[in-house]
Amino acid sequence: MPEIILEAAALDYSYPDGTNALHNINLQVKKGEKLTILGSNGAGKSTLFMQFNGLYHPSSGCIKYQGQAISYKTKALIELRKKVGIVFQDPDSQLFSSSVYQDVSFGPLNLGLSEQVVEARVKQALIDTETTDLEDKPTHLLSYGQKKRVSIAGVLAMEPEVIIFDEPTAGLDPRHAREFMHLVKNLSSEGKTIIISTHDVDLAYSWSDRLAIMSSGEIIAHGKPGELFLQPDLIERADLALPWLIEVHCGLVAKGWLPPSTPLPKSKEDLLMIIPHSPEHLTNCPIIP
Amino acid sequence: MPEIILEAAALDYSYPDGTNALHNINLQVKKGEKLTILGSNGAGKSTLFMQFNGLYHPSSGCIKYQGQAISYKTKALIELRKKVGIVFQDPDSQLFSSSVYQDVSFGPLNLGLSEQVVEARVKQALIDTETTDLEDKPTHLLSYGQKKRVSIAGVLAMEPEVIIFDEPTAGLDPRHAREFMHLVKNLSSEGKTIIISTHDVDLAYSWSDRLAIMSSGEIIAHGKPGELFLQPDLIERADLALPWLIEVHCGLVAKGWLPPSTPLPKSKEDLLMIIPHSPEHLTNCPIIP
Amino acid sequence: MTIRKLKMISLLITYVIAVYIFFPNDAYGMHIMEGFLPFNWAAFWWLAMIPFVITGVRSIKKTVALHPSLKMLLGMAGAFAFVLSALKIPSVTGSSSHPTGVGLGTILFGPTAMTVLAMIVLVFQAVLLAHGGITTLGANTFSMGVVGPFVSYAIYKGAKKLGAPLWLSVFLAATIGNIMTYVTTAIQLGLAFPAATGGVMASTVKFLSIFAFTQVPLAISEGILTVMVINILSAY
Amino acid sequence: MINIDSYAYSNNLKKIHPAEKSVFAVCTMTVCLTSPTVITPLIILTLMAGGIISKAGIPVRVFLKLMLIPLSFLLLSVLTIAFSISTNPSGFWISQTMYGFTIGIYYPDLITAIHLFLRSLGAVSCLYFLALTTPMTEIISILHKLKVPAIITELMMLVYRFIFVLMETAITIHRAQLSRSGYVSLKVSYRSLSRLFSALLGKVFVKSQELYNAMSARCYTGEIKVLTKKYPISLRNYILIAGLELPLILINLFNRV
Repeated sequence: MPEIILEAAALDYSYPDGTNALHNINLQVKKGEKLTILGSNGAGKSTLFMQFNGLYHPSSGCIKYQGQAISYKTKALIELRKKVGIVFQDPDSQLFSSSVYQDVSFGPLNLGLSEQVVEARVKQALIDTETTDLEDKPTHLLSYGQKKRVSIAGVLAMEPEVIIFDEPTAGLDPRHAREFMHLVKNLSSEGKTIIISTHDVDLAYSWSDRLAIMSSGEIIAHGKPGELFLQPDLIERADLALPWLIEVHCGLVAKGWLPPSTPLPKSKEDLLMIIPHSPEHLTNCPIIP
Repeated sequence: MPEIILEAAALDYSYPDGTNALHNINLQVKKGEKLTILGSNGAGKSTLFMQFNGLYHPSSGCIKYQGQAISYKTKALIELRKKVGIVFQDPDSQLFSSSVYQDVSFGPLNLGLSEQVVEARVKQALIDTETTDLEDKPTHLLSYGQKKRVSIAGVLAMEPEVIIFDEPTAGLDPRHAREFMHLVKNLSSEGKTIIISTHDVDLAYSWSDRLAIMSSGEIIAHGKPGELFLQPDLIERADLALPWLIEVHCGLVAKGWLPPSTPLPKSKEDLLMIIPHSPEHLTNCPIIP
Repeated sequence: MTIRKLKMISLLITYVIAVYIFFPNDAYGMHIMEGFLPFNWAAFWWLAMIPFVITGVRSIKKTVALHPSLKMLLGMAGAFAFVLSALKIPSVTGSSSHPTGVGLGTILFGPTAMTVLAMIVLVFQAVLLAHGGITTLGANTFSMGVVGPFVSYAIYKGAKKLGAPLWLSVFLAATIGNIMTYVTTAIQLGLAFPAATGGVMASTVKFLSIFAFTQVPLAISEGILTVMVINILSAY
Repeated sequence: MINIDSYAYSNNLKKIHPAEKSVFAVCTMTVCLTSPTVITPLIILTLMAGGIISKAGIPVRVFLKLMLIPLSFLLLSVLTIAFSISTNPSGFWISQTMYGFTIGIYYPDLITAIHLFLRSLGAVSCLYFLALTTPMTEIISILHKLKVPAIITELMMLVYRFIFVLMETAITIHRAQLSRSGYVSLKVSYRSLSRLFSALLGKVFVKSQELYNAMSARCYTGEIKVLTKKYPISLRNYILIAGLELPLILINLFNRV
């Protein structure tokens, strides 16, 4: 069994004004996995993330890192935040320095690393996010997609074990979203544990190893994406929609073209592949690489 | 031929700092149509919208309303803005008052209407956007989706002929996005001309009568969605992606299951309907209402 | 002798601890609280504030007529000042306190506009945070919106004229502006509550020394911070 | 921290005309301020506490917590007035002399201090009554009707709205900084905070331009006109206010003679 790196155990959280935000959250994050927290706006995804990083204290229950309940003393928190990085949704509030270089160096400098180490880490983070050519640009002149990447570089430069992305593709156009997914794939293959929150069901379905569905501050289900998305009442309850891959797959099964036992397609290539050829084979539709 | 209500003719625009933002824009908006401006982040969609409403002056070329080049004198501008309303992307930089009621009344009051008329219009706009029950709540206690609706109410209360929505579904979860599309459908059936900017190709494909694709400040193509999306090089050039309906349709055509002459499906219901039944008819996939 | 010395030392320690207890973590500028000034003095400071507010309103109207978007900018600047005052800044003594933003605001928007902004911010601080008050609005506006900004402005311009580097002018303007705000408050309290022996002077000195403990470090912290902010802004 | 504000929108008195609530709070506050004795402030404190807790339905715990906010300033200032240091040990009510200095309390100063203590608390309770029952937007509308210069009420409207927007931004930036190990030492704190301030200030410039554009698109021509909600005027409430204020004023006058 893979190691559990991060865990929420019987976690409750109420905002200072008394609003109940999270209720009885139990979630285990396995080392190296790709986990998606899926839920509509206001389901409590971001609030849960703040817990993982020690930004909020739970009202009851606890967060464990590598099996140890985390401590909220300053020193322990610094150690935790070194290990668990969050890329917030709005890059505008993540980039608070005037130049890209300064911003990316903020985290490592705070860790008290030597200047050489900081410089090396910043360089590497800029390379990983393909933002090296932006190094000297003032942050406010960047495009939305560039800001997003620089904000990721700022977290990468701290070399965390677990990286949490809050609604990473919101506001990104298809190309930038693709590039982002590519970057995340690389991070994942380097062994990082990745948690993403989103309400984009297509992304959640295709990308994740495991899925947790949140609704009104609770985790109402978790498991393999292919299993969860075949429970329409669950999806409905969480105010979500079905991924189109599943809709088409089910449509084909319903019409009798695919046997019900066909495994669900994970990507559009999969889907197009499992559609069997018809005897008369004609085409003039363009095929996109 | 339907009347041209709004038009950009040979329009060029550079920002005060010299950045070239729009180049040789020619676009005609027909009365009552549903037009989508599709483009990646930074393609110039928002900048073009600022032109339509007289907020920015073109460097050369002009904007015509009902065939007349618009004047930039205060009085003429007010007349134009009465007719052409914009709902901006971020409701937090559009709502200026903490009271929903006050904010919605701002536009119609500026038109010099009597208090009774304004009151009636505010009431109607709140009903249309289903925000009547928010009337007594302060803006800062509303959710993002609610703020978005109030910002729409503020524009509707001015009863414009043309309504422009800048990235209306960005940041909305599937349910809120559906609700928004429903509202827009109603507006359109009342005869309003609707322009939407987006980089969501599925939305653009299913919703619009006509599509204009922007890339780096230019309109690189316009026409029927079904035609434009069958030109993959165009979509690639604009940093976009293909709508999944088209991908699946083309997949089915390529595999020989559909004759190439089958009309493109406009919605997932269309698609599932055009898939023919197989002789052996088995199913255990759930069907979503 | 040594016992007396010991007593003096223990008294000093008691004082320091007392201040820490009374000002645990939120030394909000030094606004006079609601109802603290007697009616006559409250009215006096209201009247004293009005001409400055009118001058401020006139100057804002003039600039807004020329640049209409400036109204939104000023509105947001006011909100910014409020948010600033609600944040804690690390003080050089280790405790933390809240900045006033007077120095920064004056350098960016000029002293006359600051009077109006300060008054508005003080209303919101009173109603939303219960810091300061409505009856004491006049007195608080006079110290934070008139004396503070005008002193800051004079020092900023003066230091620049004397050829001081930007950082020094900014630091002096913010720090001294802040200190003068607190001195004015102490004088206002002294005037309203003359000591039974020693009168206004004795009372003012008492207030000055009591609040010095939190206000002087705060002024220095704010000075340092204002310099850092202006440095970042001018790098833009 | 902006708890007070959310109660203004959810208390049991929110349907009452804001002018009636303002008149009540301001009149009572004035009466409290002009009171020569400790009796009036005590009555006012009870009256307002009753109004806030039983009429407006604010939880007792919240009310007591709010009353503690100004206490740090109050205690420190009141003690400053009560205590004196002098080289002359005579005339003190209680005193302690050491090293040639006398620290102690003069009797008249003590009386002033006690008066002041209660008067301030009485006035604060009036302020809370207003703040907890009346939304700020309504207070601004009243100021507008009182002919306060439009530029002031307009700025107040904008300030009020954007306090929450900017506060939100400040909190998100602060969080992002914390999660990247900001504020871990004094030096890092200054670096973090100065960047927070300047980033926020940058937002002020960008957002104000966006707001101006959005308002211009809705035909803004230099004056921010809005409709205010109408509330029923209640003669009964005005009679009630008069009925409460008159006896208090009489107590004041009686004690003055």
